Amino acid sequence: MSTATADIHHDPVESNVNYLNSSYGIKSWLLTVDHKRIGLMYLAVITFMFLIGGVAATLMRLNLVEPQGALVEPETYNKLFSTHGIIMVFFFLVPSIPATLGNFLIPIMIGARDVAFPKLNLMSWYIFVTGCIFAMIAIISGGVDTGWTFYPPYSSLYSHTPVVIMALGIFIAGFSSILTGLNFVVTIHKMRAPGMTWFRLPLFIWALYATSLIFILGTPVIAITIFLLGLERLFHVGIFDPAIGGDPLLFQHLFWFYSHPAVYIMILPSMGVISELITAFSRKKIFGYSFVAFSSLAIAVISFVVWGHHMFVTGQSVYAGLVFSVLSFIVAIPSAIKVFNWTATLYKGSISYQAPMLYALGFIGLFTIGGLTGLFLASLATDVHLNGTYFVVAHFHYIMVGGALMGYLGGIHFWWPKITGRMYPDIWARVAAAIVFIGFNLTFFPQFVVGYLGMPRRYAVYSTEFQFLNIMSSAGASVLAVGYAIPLVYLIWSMRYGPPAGRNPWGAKGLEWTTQSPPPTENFDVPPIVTEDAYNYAYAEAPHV
Amino acid sequence: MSEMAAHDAHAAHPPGFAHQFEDAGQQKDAGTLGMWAFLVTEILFFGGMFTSYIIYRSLHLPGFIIGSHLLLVKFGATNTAVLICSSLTMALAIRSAQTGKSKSTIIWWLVLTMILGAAFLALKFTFEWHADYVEHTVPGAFFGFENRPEWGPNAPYVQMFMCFYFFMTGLHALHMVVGLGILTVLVIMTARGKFSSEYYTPLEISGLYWHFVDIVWIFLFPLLYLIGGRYPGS
Amino acid sequence: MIGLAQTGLQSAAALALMPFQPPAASSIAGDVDQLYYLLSAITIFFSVLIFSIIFYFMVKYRRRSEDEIPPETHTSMALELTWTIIPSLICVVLFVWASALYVRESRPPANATEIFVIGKQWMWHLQHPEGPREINELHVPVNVPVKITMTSQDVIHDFYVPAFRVKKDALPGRYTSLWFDPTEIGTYHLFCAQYCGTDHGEMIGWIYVMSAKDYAAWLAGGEKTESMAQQGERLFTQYGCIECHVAGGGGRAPSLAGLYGQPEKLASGETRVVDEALIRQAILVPNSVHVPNYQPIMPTYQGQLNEEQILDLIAYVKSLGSQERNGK
Amino acid sequence: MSDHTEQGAHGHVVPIGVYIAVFLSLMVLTALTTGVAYIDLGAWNTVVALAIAVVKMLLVVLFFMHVKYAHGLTKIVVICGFFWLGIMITLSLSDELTRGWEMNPIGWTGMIPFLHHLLS
Repeated sequence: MSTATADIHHDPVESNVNYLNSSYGIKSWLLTVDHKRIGLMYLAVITFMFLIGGVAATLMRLNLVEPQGALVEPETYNKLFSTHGIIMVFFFLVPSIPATLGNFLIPIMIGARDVAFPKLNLMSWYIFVTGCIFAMIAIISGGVDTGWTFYPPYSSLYSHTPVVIMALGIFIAGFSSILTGLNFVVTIHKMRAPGMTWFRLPLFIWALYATSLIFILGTPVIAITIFLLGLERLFHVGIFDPAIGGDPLLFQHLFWFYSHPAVYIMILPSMGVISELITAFSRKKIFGYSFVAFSSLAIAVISFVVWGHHMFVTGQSVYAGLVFSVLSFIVAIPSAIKVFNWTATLYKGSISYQAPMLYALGFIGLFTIGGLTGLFLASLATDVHLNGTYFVVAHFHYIMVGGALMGYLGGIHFWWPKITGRMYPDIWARVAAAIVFIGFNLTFFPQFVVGYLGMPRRYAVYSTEFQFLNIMSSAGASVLAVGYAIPLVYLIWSMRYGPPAGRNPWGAKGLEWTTQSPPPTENFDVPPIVTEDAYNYAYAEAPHV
Repeated sequence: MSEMAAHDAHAAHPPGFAHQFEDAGQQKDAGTLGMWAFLVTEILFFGGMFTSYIIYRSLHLPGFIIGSHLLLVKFGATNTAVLICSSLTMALAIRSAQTGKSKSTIIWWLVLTMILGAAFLALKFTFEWHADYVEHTVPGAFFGFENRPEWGPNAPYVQMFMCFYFFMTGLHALHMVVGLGILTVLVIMTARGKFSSEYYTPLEISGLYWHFVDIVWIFLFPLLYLIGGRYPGS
Repeated sequence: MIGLAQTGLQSAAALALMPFQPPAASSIAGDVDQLYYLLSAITIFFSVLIFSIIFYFMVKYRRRSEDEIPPETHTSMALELTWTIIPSLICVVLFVWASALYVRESRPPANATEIFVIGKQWMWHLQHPEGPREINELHVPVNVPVKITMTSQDVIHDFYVPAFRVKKDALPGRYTSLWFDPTEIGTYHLFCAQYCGTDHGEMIGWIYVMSAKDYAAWLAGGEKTESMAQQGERLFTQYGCIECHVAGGGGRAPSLAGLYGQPEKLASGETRVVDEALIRQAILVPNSVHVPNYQPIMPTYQGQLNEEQILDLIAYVKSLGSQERNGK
Repeated sequence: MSDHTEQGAHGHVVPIGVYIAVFLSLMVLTALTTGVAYIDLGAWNTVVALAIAVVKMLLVVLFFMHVKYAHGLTKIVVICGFFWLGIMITLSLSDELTRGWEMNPIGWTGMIPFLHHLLS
């Protein structure tokens, strides 16, 4: 890809100094402005938050084995699903790929030394951690029971849980998102290496650019909404209070103005990762580069005008329902375009099945199902029946876990050698990918069925005829948990004992593979100059593993 | 908010150049674009409140007119004028740096801007909010609609209007306070000779922030004080 | 080992017996199911298509040697347009079909009997116009369209009957409505489908769809109660409404006879149809719907009447709708 | 190639006369908007007040904030901000102002009094 440093054949004498060992001590991490270290610091925090959210999910699934609740009281169950939702959405999925892989890779992929505002980047991490701390305080002091959606008047006037503390945590974490998005947009606009034109950018960058736009345009709205909710709760009077003419649906409008695009904050970066993985492991140029790139932007823009499909049964006007329905159908098209282009990329490729590719193929399958079931919910008449049931739960888990999380894991496995300089045992990684795929489908496919049967979500106790499917789902969840635990073990193992990876273990294209692994603090020994398009595999020399 | 400006204020030591950039032009462009992107988030942050205001106003118009008439136009108009003056002085402070005027000129304009900003807040807090408190028009448990039979059934919506008044002007005042903090930093930096006609990006992007806060007030003034009319019988 | 096999067999049996859709017991349920089948067919078709193409490519184009460099393929505009336009057309069909059905669902037939529902943490309070009140149970005759008008006393709830494929939020401070025409005699789940707090999962009930004869017997069998309209009439006198809203006109306020369902010109210049929402608004914020030719002197009844009493008054005003209208 | 050389390190120096003219216009418009509120224009009071506010905003954005002299990207960013605000307001209103429609045989024409109501 670059001419200045891309000489992967006779590896130049590898310097022993890299961003990991250039300085030592806790202070060298906590005060670092290196985007790579900040990415790793995010990785540590969100992995911790993922474990918290995962524990909550496990307890929920255990409880649902029996219709009357196998484990906990309804009150506790409500806190569990709220904790699961809030942590997974605001403290794991939203920052997952952008803050870890995005932070690590954006400057390297565009050939820059760092992001545009490194200190701001570090500050974003501290803001995020502060948000996490407030969330943890809220959980430790009993947990909130409002669901991640915080609908008033329940959350503002009726709940007896520490809503304000949790809201504050989300509010603060939101500013971290805003500043990260701002940093990325400026970085991608202003920091590209010579020769790195917009249409030579890797699609991962396009995806993160689109994501950053949503961060900037959407997050402030959830911030003000949550802020107003907090004020209403503190002062017992506020603008969503029906007693003084407030409209609870207004909260839902403002909430979903952010929270629907937030779904694309989670899935767009994953789509970017998949574009990288599919091309690297089939050694093909992406099919329809500009269609994939612009579909990311189209998704980001259209995602802002579809939020009303969350409100088809809430008493929103019929006419608004029709408008939002047609707009929701439109957002399906760019996603479909992506799936078809990825599939076409495989045509006549040279496909290998290392672990990251398994995740990528798993992603395409699960995202296809997740996306198509979205049509059921964009269609007004079926949504009336399915809204608020387990069908919705299954649909968005296919997108957020089957899609976003698979992409995240695939990306982590793909760039792990670059991040740590070491390989993990590929066979274990393949096993884990297969277990995640099987466990995931076992967990969530039954939920489509139980949803159409009419089981509402967020029920601590339920009707006995739904029990069989719930047991299936819980059984699948335990398989899924194993699938998540395995990578945690071998990835940590590999950091110390894994064999050295070399610059480019996958024979992949892209500036990040031209620098040493792990990269030096300034990313490149010589600032790169870009002379060719992304994914130019047809002109690659044979990889050197 | 202040983070952006404060960050750049810190990052930009003379020659004001940070290592990740290629040249000073790139750095300045990055800073300006960053600030504008931040102001877009601010537009949407306040936008959430403006959207709510528009919707409720269309639903509860009579109550909102009564509420609007509780506010005194003279304070609102004076404060608008004060803020416009402060925007001018801010623009002139930047211009002085741009054209290479002396440190003391820049500081003089900055301090004048701060004085005007402080005057705005003083007027807001002492004459307006305090009076509201005395007259029980602050929403909440002490909201005095029992004393105002003329509001009749609109009383809840008057309270809704006052919620908007306090949340919106409160958030605006908070931004003013942050702005004063930024200006203080700028005064110190100017005094230490950090700026020149070659390098004044922190001044410039802080100015953007200050003008933005002014724009918010330009909309708040008619929306809160004037709308519904002040003519007899309105 | 045998135990495992037995468990497996039992599971298989359970799967085979398990229904994949809830009973379809309303006039609209069959139509929603048809749309659902179409959507399922589309989902299965495209999933199978994508899965098989990927699988085929995976096998056919597997990497055969480490230094294999595949040939370049070029983007095809024709292909891109094909897979943009075909999904778009499918979406248009789905949108039109689903929306037509939704609009139908949103327009209750004129002859529907009306049931009033109040949601409160954590029970459903249902009220027949004839008087009987029910908690978490609703008895309705088969093949008679029913319109549910509902509100909530506290947080947002949601009235959901899977067998009828209908659902609507019950909101505090507002009326929402849904309707269904039960076509099958039977007992069906009623769920709250909007999270409403601790016992959300137990805010459930049953809908009993009965033959006309059984329903008449059920109505007769309960203890005698006043109809909602009668209770409303009592409140109308008790709260002094009758002193101004003099029947036959001539009072300080307009007569309410024959008003329901009619468009009414307000002093603001707006014309609105007198419906439940408007009557509720008139009781709680009178001057917002003040009509010309009268002084805006009506006091608010906010805080004096509870949701049930407001519904009774509405029922009373509606009962006046059938009477002769004697001028304003 | 990144687009960072369009403007360079030196911003456009706005003549002092322009600043003074903008400032005076803003003051006059403030007086005007206050004065108009005391005249009964019916629904037009709101329109005039908002129109004046928009003009004032444009003056500040274009001159004090130098957008008139900035390169295209800045302009796009500013327009995006207001465009997205427009999306939020329009689509929220599309629900809130059409709630009565479903049970209301007046139908689409019902929108006219709603618009009137919104502006008055």
